[in-house]
Amino acid sequence: MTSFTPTTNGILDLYRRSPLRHVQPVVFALVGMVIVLALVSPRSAEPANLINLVRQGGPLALVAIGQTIVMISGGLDLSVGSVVILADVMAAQMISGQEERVIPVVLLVLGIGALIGLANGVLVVLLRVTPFIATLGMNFVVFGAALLYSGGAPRGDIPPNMRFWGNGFIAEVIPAAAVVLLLVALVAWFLLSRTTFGRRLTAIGANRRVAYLSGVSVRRVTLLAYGLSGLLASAGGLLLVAFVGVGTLEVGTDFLLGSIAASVIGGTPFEGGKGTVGGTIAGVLFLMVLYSILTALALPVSGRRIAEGLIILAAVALYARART
Amino acid sequence: MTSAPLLSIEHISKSFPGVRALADVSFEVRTGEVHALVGENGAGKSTLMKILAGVYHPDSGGIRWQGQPVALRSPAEAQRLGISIIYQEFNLLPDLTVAENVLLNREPRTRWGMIDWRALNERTRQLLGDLDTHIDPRAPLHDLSVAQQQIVEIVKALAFDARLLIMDEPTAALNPTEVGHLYTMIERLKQRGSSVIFISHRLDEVFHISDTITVLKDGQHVGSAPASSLTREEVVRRMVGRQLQDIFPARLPPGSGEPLMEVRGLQGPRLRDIDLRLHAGEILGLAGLEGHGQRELARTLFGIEPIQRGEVRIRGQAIHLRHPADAMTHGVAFLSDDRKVEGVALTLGVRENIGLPNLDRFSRMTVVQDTLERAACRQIVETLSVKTPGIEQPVRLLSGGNQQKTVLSKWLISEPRVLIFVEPTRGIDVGAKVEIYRLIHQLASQGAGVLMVSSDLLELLGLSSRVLVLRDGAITAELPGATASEESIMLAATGVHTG
Amino acid sequence: QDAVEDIVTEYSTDYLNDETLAVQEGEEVDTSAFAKEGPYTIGFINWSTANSWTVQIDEEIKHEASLYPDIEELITVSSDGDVNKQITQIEDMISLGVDVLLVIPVATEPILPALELAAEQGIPVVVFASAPPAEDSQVTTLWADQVQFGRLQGDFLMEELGCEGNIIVLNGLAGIATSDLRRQGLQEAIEACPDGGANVTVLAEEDALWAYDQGKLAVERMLAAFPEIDGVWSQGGAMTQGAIDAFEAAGRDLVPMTGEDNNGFMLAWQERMDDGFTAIAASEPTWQSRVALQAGLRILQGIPVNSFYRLQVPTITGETLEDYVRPEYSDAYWTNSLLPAEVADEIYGQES
Amino acid sequence: MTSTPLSHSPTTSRSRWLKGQRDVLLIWAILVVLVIIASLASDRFLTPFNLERVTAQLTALTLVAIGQTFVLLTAGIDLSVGSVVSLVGTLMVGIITDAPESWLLGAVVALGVGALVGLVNGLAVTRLRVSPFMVTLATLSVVQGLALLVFDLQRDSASGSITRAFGEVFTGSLGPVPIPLLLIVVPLFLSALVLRQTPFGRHVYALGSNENATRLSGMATDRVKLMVYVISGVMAGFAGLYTAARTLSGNPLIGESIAFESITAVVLGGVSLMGGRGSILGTLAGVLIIGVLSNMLNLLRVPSDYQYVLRGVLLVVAVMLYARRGRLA
Ligand SMILES: Nc1ncnc2c1ncn2[C@@H]1O[C@H](COP(=O)(O)OP(=O)(O)OP(=O)(O)O)[C@@H](O)[C@H]1O
Ligand SMILES: Nc1ncnc2c1ncn2[C@@H]1O[C@H](COP(=O)(O)OP(=O)(O)OP(=O)(O)O)[C@@H](O)[C@H]1O
Ligand SMILES: [Mg+2]
Ligand SMILES: [Mg+2]
Repeated sequence: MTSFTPTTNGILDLYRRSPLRHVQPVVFALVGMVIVLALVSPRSAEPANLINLVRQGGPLALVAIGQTIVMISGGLDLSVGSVVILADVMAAQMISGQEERVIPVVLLVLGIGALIGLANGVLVVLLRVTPFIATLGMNFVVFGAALLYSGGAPRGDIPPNMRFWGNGFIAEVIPAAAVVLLLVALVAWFLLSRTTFGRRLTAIGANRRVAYLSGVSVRRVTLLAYGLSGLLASAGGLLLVAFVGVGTLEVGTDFLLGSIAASVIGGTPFEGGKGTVGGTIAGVLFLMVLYSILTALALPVSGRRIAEGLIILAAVALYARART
Repeated sequence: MTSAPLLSIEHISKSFPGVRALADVSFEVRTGEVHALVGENGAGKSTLMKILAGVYHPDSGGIRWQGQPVALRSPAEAQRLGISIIYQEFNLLPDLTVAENVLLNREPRTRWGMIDWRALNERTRQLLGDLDTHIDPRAPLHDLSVAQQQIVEIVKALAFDARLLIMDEPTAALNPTEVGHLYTMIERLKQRGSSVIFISHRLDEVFHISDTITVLKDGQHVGSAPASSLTREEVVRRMVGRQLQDIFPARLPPGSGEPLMEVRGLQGPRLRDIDLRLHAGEILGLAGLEGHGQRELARTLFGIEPIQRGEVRIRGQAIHLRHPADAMTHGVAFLSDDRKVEGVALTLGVRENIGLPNLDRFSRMTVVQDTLERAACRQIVETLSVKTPGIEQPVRLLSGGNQQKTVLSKWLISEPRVLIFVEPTRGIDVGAKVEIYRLIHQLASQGAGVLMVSSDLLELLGLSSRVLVLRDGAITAELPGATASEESIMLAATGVHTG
Repeated sequence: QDAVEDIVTEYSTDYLNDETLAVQEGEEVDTSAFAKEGPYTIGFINWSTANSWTVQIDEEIKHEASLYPDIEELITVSSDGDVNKQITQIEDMISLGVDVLLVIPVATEPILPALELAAEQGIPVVVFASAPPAEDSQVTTLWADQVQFGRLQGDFLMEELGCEGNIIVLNGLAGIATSDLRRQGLQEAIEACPDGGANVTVLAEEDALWAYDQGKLAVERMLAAFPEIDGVWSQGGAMTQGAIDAFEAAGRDLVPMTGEDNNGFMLAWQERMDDGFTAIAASEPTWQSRVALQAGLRILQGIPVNSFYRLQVPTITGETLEDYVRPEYSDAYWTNSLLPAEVADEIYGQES
Repeated sequence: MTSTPLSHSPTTSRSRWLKGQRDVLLIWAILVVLVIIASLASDRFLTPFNLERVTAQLTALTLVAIGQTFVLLTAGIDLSVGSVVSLVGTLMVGIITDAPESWLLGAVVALGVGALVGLVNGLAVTRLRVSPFMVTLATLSVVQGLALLVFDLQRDSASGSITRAFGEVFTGSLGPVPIPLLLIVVPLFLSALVLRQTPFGRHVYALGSNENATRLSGMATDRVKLMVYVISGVMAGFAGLYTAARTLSGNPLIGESIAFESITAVVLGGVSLMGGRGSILGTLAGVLIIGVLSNMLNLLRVPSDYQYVLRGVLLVVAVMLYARRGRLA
């Protein structure tokens, strides 16, 4: 059953009839933000700088894609922040500047991330702990593990061949990190929109019971979703450490809130049942453009926070209208 | 009858993106009459009713209430006028109690502004008692069966002193006894001078209760006439636009030989020692009073409810049923009676819903083959004439009957060997029913076995090769379909002769 | 007091009264009321642990504590930069009945009532690092002046720029005393310019949480928005290193920058010195936790301490860089340290 | 007909009540077990001083969690409460002086600011139809900015701290009863009363249970929604006032962690993020578990890194014990 029809509104109606209605609203928000950026600081909106935003958002985008996958199933992964840190610390310490260790360590760290994700999944699916608590608990455990592993003092650094993927440019213009993101995004997009897994995942979020009664193995799919989120969070951590160059527990980026916000801005509701990789990446870019606008405004911190809130509210309010 | 119109619907039109739901509809409902509204699935009945309830706003046209034009901007405004509605889809709150649901927003209060629980429960008990049901007002709603929820919906609407009571398919989930009580209530309302708009796809009910019948077709008003001046055939012809021949296809004979599915000594939480054999090519009806184990049996055979003892064999092979997927690998399909909760994922599209149980067939190495899926969906949507602007339309935007057709579609194309159908034609119009019966029949004659639970005894009697009757979780009788009758089924179901 | 009975001088070097480290200020406090026999249980509340500086603070105090047979237990907890959590921890430490409480405040004012409660329960408190001293409610405070810290960085930058040009500012976190006070020091430095700083423009200012990733991202955005940046005033942590990398990644010439005695930054600095990169590092010494512990032990022995000690902060310049930077250690090392080599090697030694 | 087909599951009202309370009973049982473990493991745990401190530590969280319960019951979320706590604290520094009337003014401002933020949240959620997560994330930022602004202005004007006498109003005791305990018990009782016994309270559950159905039954759902955000804001304002009194100061970051912690407490207490289920009694247990857990780990002298691990494990184990079947979201 539907809710009330909104009162008719010329422009909105036009929009709803036009082919534009198939474009995700977040894209409009993103375009609007870029226009604002260009007004506030034309330099920042130059193509090279815009492309660079993709690189800046790379680690968060990887994490956010994982978060989206879990959110589509109706869950939540609060452990991503710690997984990023653990991946960062472990990679730096184990690679310790040695080029030839990069590949095995990257694989190992990805595996550990996936295992943490699967553990979340086991708690949620088999032991029926609500995702919020299960992944929050995991967040504490993994952070504690990162502290214990590094003794609080992370060491080691990342050799140039891996740093390239966080900092470098291919053909001098395309950030390597953007290529990583693009590849991961393509795979994730394919997984979500072309495979039976994606279809089942969406169905679980839309109506678990119907999915179950349609023969979907709710447990297996949910487990996999959490596993992927863990995997992608550790991938985000790896991209971050390639960017940072050394092991660090001090990651300033709020990967947890950022990943959820990007997903929500990108059209994944808390209830689950829908969501797209493209939307989430647009959500991440939205945040990156927002930060650029704030930087260009050169406000003091208090003013920055106020402006940040108002811009977010205005942007999401505008496109919430288009969506209803 | 000369009484003045209570309600005049004047030139109402309403469109949704891609769908013209109502086109210039006008008719009147007089004071104290029961006015039936009939039409195919998607004809616009519910849309019109939602306009009367203040949920939707017409694109054009208007409404007069006792001669005065009124604008119904919200459900609250409609309620204030005295319009009360039983929606086709339940609108109940699973986490609240029955009484809280019934008197939502109208809770009796104590002097201190607190809820007067005693009065709340007492009032609800009375209202329930009027329908001769014994649901505990304090029971949480999520504990109730679909039929019980339907009763709660009815009682909720009756709790208003409504001048106009709209009932959008109130009987779809009810058994004959309950329907009888509902008739009594409607009579009482009439006596009080209230009017009733009654929507149903069961024409016998329509003729039994209504004074006037209005037919809608494709959003247009076909006509309104006193019920006494119409015949069944005429109404059907106006609804469907053609003459319907036989509703039921030729009855399939009881099967023999090696059974397709065999159940031995099955014991479950609500089932006692069930033995049954389902043969290829037959339709096996399961009958009994609500709550006596038919639903449970059907669900158990699909792996939803636990099996405590006994065994299930398909084609002679004993199978483990722990999950619906186990049943599905053996070619079992299951259609639940709770469409909204267990049938469709409302936010997903028609294609996504139909595809869900069939993904393995539509995919190669887990990659879904769009063209395969689309083609299959389009075909079944056409066969069942699901009224939708496209196969990507979110199911929640379909009419109730078309949602049901979507659920049927997803199972019918799964090439099932055993179909377990619980209330398969709930809310489906006469025309489409015929088509569905034909399809079920066709599947059975091609070698599938069908197990059907239906509270619509006509349907059960019309289709079944054999009828098994359950009482208290045990099978008490097996009746040949050709000779079974309502009386013989009731006798087996209750153990006593009914008058 | 008889020095022989003082366990601080008996087992360790007395840093507390060392004019090169901690200058006595304030009044002498009579601690006889707190005097008790060992063995002692020391409670230490660190303001965070997910931060290489706080980790080294932990390591320094752990090492110092290990020197005294009279210390039975050193209980360390971290407040994660959360004032509320810190108040809870102070109260829990009181419940636990520690003999002396050492605290690095997340913020001073809000924890004062809790510290007062400690005093009421007869538990002496030593407050150090991160926040300016507040009166009462604690026995002694050790502090490296944070305004001075920022001032020192600011003066360097003003000199490099000749009090003229555009600078960008990287803060820690507004609302945290350390961050706010250092920023205040910069302001003073700017205003100390001959023209009152009229020719210095702060183009943009961001909180980057002392973290590398945030520092680098912030500077990248600033570089995109502002074509002319003449200097970077960074409070330190790993942010300055991020700023250097951001400049290089953008293909922009390095400009004078400020930072802290964090090994990662100092290594980066050293590498680029020959190319004309100039910088300065202030220091918030990690050894102060050892001094704080010594103050605590003195109090427990009834030996008077001063109500306030001003910690001496070295300024690391291009000339003195060599003496501090440790190429053999990881970036997480803080160079103004009193950790003995074998301990530091163990924790910070790089594999290769 | 002899059988009554529609009452085939004749549960008695008592067993039904027990079933309904199962989650709350279990979570309280877990709390009791935790308390027993804590008191066995540390002789400091059950001392009056410690219990009084734990109470004082949990007062602000309880107040915020009460408001958060209302919001979560409607399937919303309020991330802005922490900023409200911070903003109110910084405002109090300028307001609370020795003059008694300043206390009243302080209280009015505190609750007013909370109500205002709640109103903005509520209006944005109902009118702009933006998801509560995004709305309150935005107001979190705005209000945090305001707190920093106020804090900055104060530094320049050196308006001083909050008077001790005011602090004692909240932190002292009334006869033998510590005031923080009253500040926990009274709002708990009132909110439980509202949620259990008033039509408004039931409408909060109705809204979270099925918003569309609630709206179709003619209820002004937007008003209910608006109210829960206002309640949450007011409770946060109250918590800010209490925190200011407890710390005798204002700090622009002091509330930072309380939003997340309150959501944790409420979810731990059995409220579903999808709305409709849970109770104040459960929330209280959630708050207490968080408090006792942290107190216990501190009293057992567990170092920070191990504390993280243990806290995570214990949290999950606690919930595992009462996790119910079939609710994965
Ligand atoms: N035995 C059961 N009876 C009724 N409903 C069930 C049963 N088992 C699961 N469900 C319902 O199905 C949904 C998913 O169930 P569950 O988590 O068990 O996944 P699953 O598909 O059974 O996984 P697996 O393939 O690993 O068995 C839940 O909503 C749950 O209520
Ligand atoms: N909110 C909506 N958005 C888009 N289309 C809608 C919406 N509501 C109804 N429709 C369409 O309008 C048409 C009329 O639907 P309505 O629900 O009124 O049919 P109905 O006569 O009640 O059918 P049924 O017998 O199946 O209940 C259908 O085609 C339906 O898909
Ligand atoms: Mg309908
Ligand atoms: Mg299962």
